[in-house]
Amino acid sequence: MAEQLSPSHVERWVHGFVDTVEESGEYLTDLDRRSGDGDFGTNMVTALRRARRAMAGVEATTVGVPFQVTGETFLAHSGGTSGPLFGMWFRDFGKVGADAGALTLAMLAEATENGWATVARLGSAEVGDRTMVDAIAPASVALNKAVGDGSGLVEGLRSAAEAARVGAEGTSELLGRRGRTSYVGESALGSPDPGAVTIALFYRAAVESATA
Amino acid sequence: MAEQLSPSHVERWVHGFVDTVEESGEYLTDLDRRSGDGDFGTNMVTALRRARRAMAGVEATTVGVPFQVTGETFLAHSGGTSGPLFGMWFRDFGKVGADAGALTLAMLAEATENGWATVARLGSAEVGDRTMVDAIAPASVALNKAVGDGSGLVEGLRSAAEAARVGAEGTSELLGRRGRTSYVGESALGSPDPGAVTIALFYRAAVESATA
Amino acid sequence: MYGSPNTVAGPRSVPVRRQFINEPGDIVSEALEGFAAAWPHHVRLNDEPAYVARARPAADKVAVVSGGGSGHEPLHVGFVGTGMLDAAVPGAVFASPTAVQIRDASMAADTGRGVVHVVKNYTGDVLNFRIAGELLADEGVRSDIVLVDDDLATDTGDSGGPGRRGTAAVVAVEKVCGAAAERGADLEALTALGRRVAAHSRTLSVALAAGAHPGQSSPSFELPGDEIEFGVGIHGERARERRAFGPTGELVPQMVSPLVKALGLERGERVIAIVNGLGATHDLELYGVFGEVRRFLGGAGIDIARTLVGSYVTSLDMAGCSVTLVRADEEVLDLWDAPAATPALTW
Amino acid sequence: MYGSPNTVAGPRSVPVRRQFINEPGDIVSEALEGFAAAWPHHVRLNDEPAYVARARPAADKVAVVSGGGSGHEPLHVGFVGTGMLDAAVPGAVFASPTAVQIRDASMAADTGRGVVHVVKNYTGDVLNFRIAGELLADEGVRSDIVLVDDDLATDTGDSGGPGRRGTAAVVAVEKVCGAAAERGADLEALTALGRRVAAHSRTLSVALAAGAHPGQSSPSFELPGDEIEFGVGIHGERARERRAFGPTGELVPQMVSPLVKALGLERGERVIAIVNGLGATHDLELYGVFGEVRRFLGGAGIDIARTLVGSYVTSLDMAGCSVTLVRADEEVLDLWDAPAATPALTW
Ligand SMILES: Nc1ncnc2c1ncn2[C@@H]1O[C@H](COP(=O)(O)OP(=O)(O)O)[C@@H](O)[C@H]1O
Ligand SMILES: Nc1ncnc2c1ncn2[C@@H]1O[C@H](COP(=O)(O)OP(=O)(O)O)[C@@H](O)[C@H]1O
Ligand SMILES: [Mg+2]
Ligand SMILES: [Mg+2]
Ligand SMILES: [Mg+2]
Ligand SMILES: [Mg+2]
Repeated sequence: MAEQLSPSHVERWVHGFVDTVEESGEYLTDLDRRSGDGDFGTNMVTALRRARRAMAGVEATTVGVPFQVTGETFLAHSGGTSGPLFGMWFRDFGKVGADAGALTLAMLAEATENGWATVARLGSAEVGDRTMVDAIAPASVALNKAVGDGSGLVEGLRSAAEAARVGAEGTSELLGRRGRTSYVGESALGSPDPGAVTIALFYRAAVESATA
Repeated sequence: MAEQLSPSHVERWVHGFVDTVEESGEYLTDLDRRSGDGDFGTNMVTALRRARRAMAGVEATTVGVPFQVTGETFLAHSGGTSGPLFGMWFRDFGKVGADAGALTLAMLAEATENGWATVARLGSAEVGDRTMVDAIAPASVALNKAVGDGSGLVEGLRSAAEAARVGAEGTSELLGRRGRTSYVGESALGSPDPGAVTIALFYRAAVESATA
Repeated sequence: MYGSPNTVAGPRSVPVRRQFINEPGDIVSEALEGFAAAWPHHVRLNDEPAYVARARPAADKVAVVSGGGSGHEPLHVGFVGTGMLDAAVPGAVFASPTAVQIRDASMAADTGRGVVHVVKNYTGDVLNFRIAGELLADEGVRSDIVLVDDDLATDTGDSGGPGRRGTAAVVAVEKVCGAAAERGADLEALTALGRRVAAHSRTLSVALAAGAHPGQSSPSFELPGDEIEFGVGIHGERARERRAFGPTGELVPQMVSPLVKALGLERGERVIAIVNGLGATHDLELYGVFGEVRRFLGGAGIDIARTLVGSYVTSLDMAGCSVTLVRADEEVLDLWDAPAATPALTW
Repeated sequence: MYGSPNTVAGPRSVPVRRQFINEPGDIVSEALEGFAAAWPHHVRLNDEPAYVARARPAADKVAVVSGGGSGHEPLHVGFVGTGMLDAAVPGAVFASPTAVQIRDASMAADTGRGVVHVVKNYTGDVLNFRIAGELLADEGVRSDIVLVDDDLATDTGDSGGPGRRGTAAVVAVEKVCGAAAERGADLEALTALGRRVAAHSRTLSVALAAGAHPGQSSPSFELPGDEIEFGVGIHGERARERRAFGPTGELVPQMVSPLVKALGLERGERVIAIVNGLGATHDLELYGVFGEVRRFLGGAGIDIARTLVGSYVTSLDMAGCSVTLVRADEEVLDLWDAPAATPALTW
């Protein structure tokens, strides 16, 4: 159980995330069909596969690199609304790790907080709008608390993953106010927001990479 | 019975021609339906009515004027193939009478011969092609013969009218080689060419104007 | 009414076609009025008879005048201006202008050095322009005709027939003659030049869907989904031949290969390539078509020296396109490159 | 297959729509390749990521860059050249370009004096251009956005919503900003100018028939013969409202009158009027529409100082048109008149 994430940890994390989104692709698309236009899973899988190929060609000299490559891939190739937002999300993780040989819990908390600010700023999304922010925000709160409490890396990541999962599930009861789901209204109720679910998968992959 | 056609004779001739084409409009259109696109009578009537209005506004100072006005009207307003050809036809009559106070049989023979040459040149139509030329040519031959024989005006015009009528009737047995009727082939056989019929009406109106 | 079961013609019923018009009979005159108002620095409209002339008439040059039926816009009125036409004479939709229109437009454009008439090869146009020439001669105005007959689909080899139709190559003839006239060429030289360009031009056109005549609620013909009309003209009519629909990469070689053969183009020769939309075909498609033209000619070693892609010679709102090749020598290219300033073509 | 009775959908079955394409997914990249090859003296194409830039980059001026989904051609790529855009960034059909495309195009166009992004107001475009602005800031390149939101049909007054869509007024913004940039205006001045033009522009668009997405065999919606879609955008979608079809003389006042009201135009004021075809509408019709626009504005005492009529901002092969009014002062008119040399607009 690592107290810091090395470049290879981070690579495992990102690859694990790609795997889990690939497995959930159809489920995520189905969620987007209920609340949007039904392309989310396909878009995500396409972008992440491309990111995996791009990472293979680049040496992870710092812990920022896998995130930077993934972020750039999303920004360069992904259409839709979530693509560029995920691009900027990964970019914020890449920035925090840009010159570092390892990621600490504090750095993860910082990246999450920056990413939240970025997504909220670009998407004009607040907590409760039924977007990925509804998973990001609780994860950020949990990470900051863990840092304040002096928790260990894995413990902190676990709390973030759990908070994101709960936040994502909670979107089932929210009316959409940003993105396409805002046109769908009540008919999206009962299924969670695919972007939020994906954020939860991201932190679950982090826990798995740190504990494997 | 005139030996020369005065300006008022000529006006009566042209107006008589307009009247008779108006009466035959539907018949002529029907002929064009059998051998072309079925607009001949309508086009002719429209142009000639307009010519009649135009003549009303112009003083017939020479025997050329009514023909000039009619020719210009056809050239200015009439679409289709026959419109411009009739325009040039009338123009040739107008030219012969341009500076004259009266039309002699010799002048009429000259106008007809010029008109034949013009229509043949512009339409590349020879005798036997199933066009107005098949009425013009025999009329021209008859007029030249009458001039050579020293016939009187009315006698000469009668021979031209008769020759044109026979020529027009003969087109019933001709296969079209110029204009739209060339696309129709055998199915036009049995009805005469509307343009040729109209030329015959033109000379009949001449006879009537000279004998009225 | 469309959609009501008892009047439906069966499975081939089609949606109603509508246009922005008032009275169908007024479409040309209303459009001309709007056109002239939209381009006051390029053109002026003469009302009776109708023709479009340069806003500032040229001085001391041979006039270049064209015309024909309407429904092909921007042709011809869109090419009136510096470096191209001195006047354009529009007829009704798909019908020739009259000889008097042509005569008056030509007399207005004549500076004393004569008039070149650029005429697409259709019976009515040829007749009325020839008559106009005779009327002009009577007025002491010299004129001559450059006949444009580029449509390979109507090349029957039959010398007695009407000959090949005139289509998109007319733009090249107008551009080249217009430029040469601007440089001072005389009537004989211009006529010879125009005829040379026309003789070295061939076009093939295909339709994916018919257009509809103004005021008519259904297209002028219907095509099954797996066929195209191969070798259409620019008057909404069908072609003599139907072929299988397919990807652009399969259709374009069927168009370009016969052009190359007909012009006898050999490796290393240069052409102007015109990819022209027939009315309702999108620029994205036309540029895709041009891509395939390049691929084919590249393979044949023929050099595309100049290119024009766009909807310049239309057939109302027909969906389709034409490809024109014009064999190009130095002189032609130089004239093609000369400046032009017209509503539809400026460089 | 179309026409075979057992698969026909009933009386509303429509004829198959086809385009000149190879693979639907390749249409944009193939068209871009053809486009760049057709206009080598105006533009060059960057491949990865895809953007179109001037063939001869400008030196020492603020760069004007625009972009958006494809399917609106000639917008935006057709406006790259002297006096208008320095670069245009095309997305897939009706989809935003990516932030990296925009960033790279902007960095290529930047001369050190910053970049103005002219952005039509659509969620995806706004998001990607905003992100591109942040990426550029990290690279030390200054940029700012001029948002074009002229579509009156989406003016709900709802401040929390996405706001009015951006449509044909973008041509005016690109023309005016392009000219001002050419004259040396700085980033702040250009942004203010562009925003002023956008704020004083309103558009209404109507459709007579839907277009079809590349590779799709039926139009995206169907209209009965007696109705039109009133207030469409440029993405093939229906409008919120249907109205009765009628002669142009009845339809056009319904479009122009709300524009005059929305802009608060008063007697004696001057406008630039843009009559824009949505793809499959013929020039004859557009000029007829412009005639009615003139009649209406003439009656209201509003002076049409400048005009643009043609298919500049299309919605694939939709049959329809838009009318845009731009309030014009001396400065705007002067910049509108300034020379431009691009594939689609040159004067
Ligand atoms: N304005 C926004 N701010 C933040 N997240 C958003 C916003 N709009 C959409 N999202 C997220 O994006 C997801 C949808 O992504 P995607 O399917 O790519 O979008 P679309 O197909 O609507 O362009 C949603 O589940 C939501 O989490
Ligand atoms: N090339 C031609 N030369 C002489 N006359 C012709 C020629 N073509 C057609 N005509 C005459 O014109 C008549 C048809 O005229 P019209 O209906 O106006 O023509 P269209 O409708 O085919 O344009 C024919 O009856 C024939 O007499
Ligand atoms: Mg989606
Ligand atoms: Mg989507
Ligand atoms: Mg007829
Ligand atoms: Mg006819």
